[in-house]
Amino acid sequence: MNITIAIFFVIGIIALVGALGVVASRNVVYSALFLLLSLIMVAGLYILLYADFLAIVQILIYGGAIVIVIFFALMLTRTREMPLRLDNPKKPWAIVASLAAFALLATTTALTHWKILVTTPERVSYQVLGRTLFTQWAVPFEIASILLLVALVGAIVIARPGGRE
Amino acid sequence: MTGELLLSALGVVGMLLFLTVTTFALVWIERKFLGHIQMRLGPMRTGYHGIMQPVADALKLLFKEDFIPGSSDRLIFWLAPLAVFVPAFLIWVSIPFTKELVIRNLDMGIFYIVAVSVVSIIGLVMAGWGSANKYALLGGARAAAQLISYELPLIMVILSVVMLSQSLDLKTIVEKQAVIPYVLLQPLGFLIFLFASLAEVGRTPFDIPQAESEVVGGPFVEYSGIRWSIFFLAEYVNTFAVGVLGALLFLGGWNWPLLPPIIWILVKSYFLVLVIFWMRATFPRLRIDQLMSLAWKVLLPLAFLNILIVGAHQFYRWPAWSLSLISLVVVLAVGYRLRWRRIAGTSRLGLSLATERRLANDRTP
Amino acid sequence: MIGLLKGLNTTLKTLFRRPVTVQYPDEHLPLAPRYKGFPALLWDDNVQEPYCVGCQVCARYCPTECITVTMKDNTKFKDGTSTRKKIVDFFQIDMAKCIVCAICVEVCNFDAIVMSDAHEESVFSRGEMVADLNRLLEMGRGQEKKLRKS
Amino acid sequence: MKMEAEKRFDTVDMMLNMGPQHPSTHGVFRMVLTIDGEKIVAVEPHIGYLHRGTEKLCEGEYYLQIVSLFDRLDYISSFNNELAFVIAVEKLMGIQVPERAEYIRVIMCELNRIASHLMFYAAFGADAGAITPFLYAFREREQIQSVFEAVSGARMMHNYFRVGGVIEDLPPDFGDRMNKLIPKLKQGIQECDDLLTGNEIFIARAKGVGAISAADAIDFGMSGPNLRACGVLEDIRRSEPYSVYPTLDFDIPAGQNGDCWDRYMVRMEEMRQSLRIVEQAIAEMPQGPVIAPQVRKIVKVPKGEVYVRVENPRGDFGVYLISQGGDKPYRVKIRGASFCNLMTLKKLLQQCYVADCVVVLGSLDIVLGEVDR
Repeated sequence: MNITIAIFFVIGIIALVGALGVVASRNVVYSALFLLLSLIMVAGLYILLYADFLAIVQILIYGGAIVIVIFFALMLTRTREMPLRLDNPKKPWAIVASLAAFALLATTTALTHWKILVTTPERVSYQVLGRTLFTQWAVPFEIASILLLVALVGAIVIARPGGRE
Repeated sequence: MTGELLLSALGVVGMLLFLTVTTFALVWIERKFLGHIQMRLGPMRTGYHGIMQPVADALKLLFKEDFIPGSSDRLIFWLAPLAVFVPAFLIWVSIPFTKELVIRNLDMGIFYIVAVSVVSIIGLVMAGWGSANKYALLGGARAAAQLISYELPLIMVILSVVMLSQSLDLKTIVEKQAVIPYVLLQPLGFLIFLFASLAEVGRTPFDIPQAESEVVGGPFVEYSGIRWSIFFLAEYVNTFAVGVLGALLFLGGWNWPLLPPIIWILVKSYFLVLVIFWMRATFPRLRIDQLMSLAWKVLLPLAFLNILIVGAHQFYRWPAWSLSLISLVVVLAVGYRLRWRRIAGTSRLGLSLATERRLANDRTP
Repeated sequence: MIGLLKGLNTTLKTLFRRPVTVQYPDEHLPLAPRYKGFPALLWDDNVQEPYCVGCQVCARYCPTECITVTMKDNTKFKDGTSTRKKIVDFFQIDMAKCIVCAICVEVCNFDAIVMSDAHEESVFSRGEMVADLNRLLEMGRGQEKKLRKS
Repeated sequence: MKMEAEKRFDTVDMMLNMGPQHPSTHGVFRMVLTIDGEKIVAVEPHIGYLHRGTEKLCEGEYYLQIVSLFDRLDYISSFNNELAFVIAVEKLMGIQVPERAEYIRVIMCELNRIASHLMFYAAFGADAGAITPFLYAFREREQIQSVFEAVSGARMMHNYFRVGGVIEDLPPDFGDRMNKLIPKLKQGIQECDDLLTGNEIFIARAKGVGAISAADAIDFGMSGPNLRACGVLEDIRRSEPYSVYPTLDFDIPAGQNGDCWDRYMVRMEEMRQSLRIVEQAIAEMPQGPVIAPQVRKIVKVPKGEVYVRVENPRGDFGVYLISQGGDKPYRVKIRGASFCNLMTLKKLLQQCYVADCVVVLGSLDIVLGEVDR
């Protein structure tokens, strides 16, 4: 039993608990906090995988920005208007759909032949990462940024008071 | 492996002690400094010139009743101070004080610091929401909006430093400034950094989340005793972090001659912190919308401009003085523009005075 | 930007100026000669009795009705040692009610009451704020000494 | 369906109860704000937390005692309140006040005006979020207060003016004191000016905030520096002169836009003008008695009624006095300047932010003692 594997299991279990909390929690704000927990634990997994740049990005983007925005939106909607019981009549369907997705993923994971590295993987330096991102993956990168821009404009349009006139 | 781990643990303990002492020192310095600026003495009762005042305050806070409002969300109320406190301390893991004096130097040190410090916003928002108080809620909302907005110019200006030094490693960044500190190369960048980081730690003129006169302490309004002191500790630790980061990124860190490096870094950091206190003593507070427009319409474009300037400088290999010159010109232009826009029309009163006087005297019987 | 720098300059200048405050319980600012503290009664040293005859005019004109006075026959008048036919029997001022307006001093026809320097009169219970004749006379004696000095 | 989708994005207004225990409502004033985010949608002012029934009390008190009650109305500018009442009584009784007493009164009132405006400066700075203006202004105000202490024996509740004059002549060292004080005050006010006036952040906070037009201001019964900030040249010291004001030379500063900035600037300038008045009054002050000889200790006022108004630091302070003879008034009606100024709040706070709310309230410079009476 390697210490790394132990840490992996601890982090992984916490991340799963967090993810379960997101869906199981009755309180939307708690859900957001569980989401944060889960995301930060995923960052921990990245560190275990020698992808520390990705881990920091994970904390910065998801921990910092996304969860805050979600939190913000939840905080400003009143609990009175937002029913605390997050029930939905379509719950059975959701269970079926998610189980199907889980089955698909599980079978794929099980059936794939994973190459097991015997040696410790090389750390990808952020210089290499940056260079690859801006040369080899430049087009997807730009498309992603256009997507974000569109989302940004859309958010402003929705949020603008009297923007419809 | 274990030896290294032990050393790290020792470093962490040492850092915690150091930061606690620093907080006490900063509290005392701030109170004395503000006192003397306002022509009073500040604390004088405990010890020589009140030097033990922070200790007395801390003891008082420790023994205060730990009050949790009945309608608050207990879990979140309880977690919020930790969520602010932990990131505030985590960043110190990778801040080097000298070449050797660092717990764990990361080759992406500055990026790590920026990323971790963002998490503390969540704590403020949690405090605001969990207290079930409208002032706290307003304060929390303000904190979130402000901190997210100022994250961008801050990152952008740090990016320009990174471009100059070609490294994310704080040690390398400092070593590159052995001859010329970056504040001389990009005064514009330094100013943006100063303002953005002031907003990040929520000090005057950007203390909008806490705004005593408006939202009476913002997210912390329901906190008391030990919980409140954790927020307080985090705030001062963050303020000091701004000082140290400013010293590392712009003032050449620990390398200046004569004195040992550790003295230099402390002198520079405390100098920056004093400047922050000085601003607190002088400036009023901005309004939330003005704060936002400052972030998005002034600081962010300027930060981008700064990146462009630095990029051009790097690309065309311009001499160093040209970079400082361009930067300085931009600073002056912005300063002039700010003044011109605000002052225009303020002399009206002086103009009207003469006419009013004549009119007024006409009416005298 | 100029205004900001000007403000910073102003605060920097005052930083090095002498503080204007006084460390209060250790040092006191001098009181003005006319300082109005709580009212006190004066003592007539010639006949060894208070000046006050208990005529109640102060009690009547006190805006907050904090003064209670009764009068009695003066035994010294019968002896011929005093010119006062009546003398104060009971005099009580509720300092908690007193608003130090000095109207009692103004209306007194016998110059028997003055405004003393007493102003640091914090006590632990409300009852202690009520000053009786003896305490008022004592306060007045302190005031007389000060008057004589000046 | 479309309606529903639109409705889902509508936000809900929040009610925010500001005061009476809020640090910047200048005493015990309460506003119920309805806010949309940070924007104020509606404001409902609630007054009365400091109601002491002064007007009713006056009906049962002797004229002598009422002066001490008037001290406690606008406790920042006690001398000016006292003045209004004693002038009212003097008018009813037809008393000619000795010249020296008039000058003493004017000096005290103008010093009081400076002290009051300094208090405004202090609180306004604090409302805008600066901490040092408070201490600067209090340093200057302290010097004025100690002059008051030397003259009247009290730092705040003076009870110094009497029907027919003042209770006591100035102390012998008054001239020296003033010679020292006036240059110091000038320098102090200049320092206050340097600290805050040019500050871009402060200008951004005050300029264009809480503006009111001259016509509206008059309709609301606004008065004093607040009205003059709208560009209306109404100063009772000029338009209905009392005491020795007609012989003194001073300017009436006025603004144009009627916003917080103008209100602030008008007051800063008024402090300087008041210093001018004090200087002149000290120079021109004659010798002589300080109280009219025919006035007895216990004032008896003939039957009649009178309305007197004076220019308080806060504006038009009026006293309507009905006497049915005897030593107590039948009715005393007080027109508080702060009260009328405060009533514009609803108008001023339209489309403001929560942060503006305290600045606007601070710029009105209200004293709750006078609002609630």
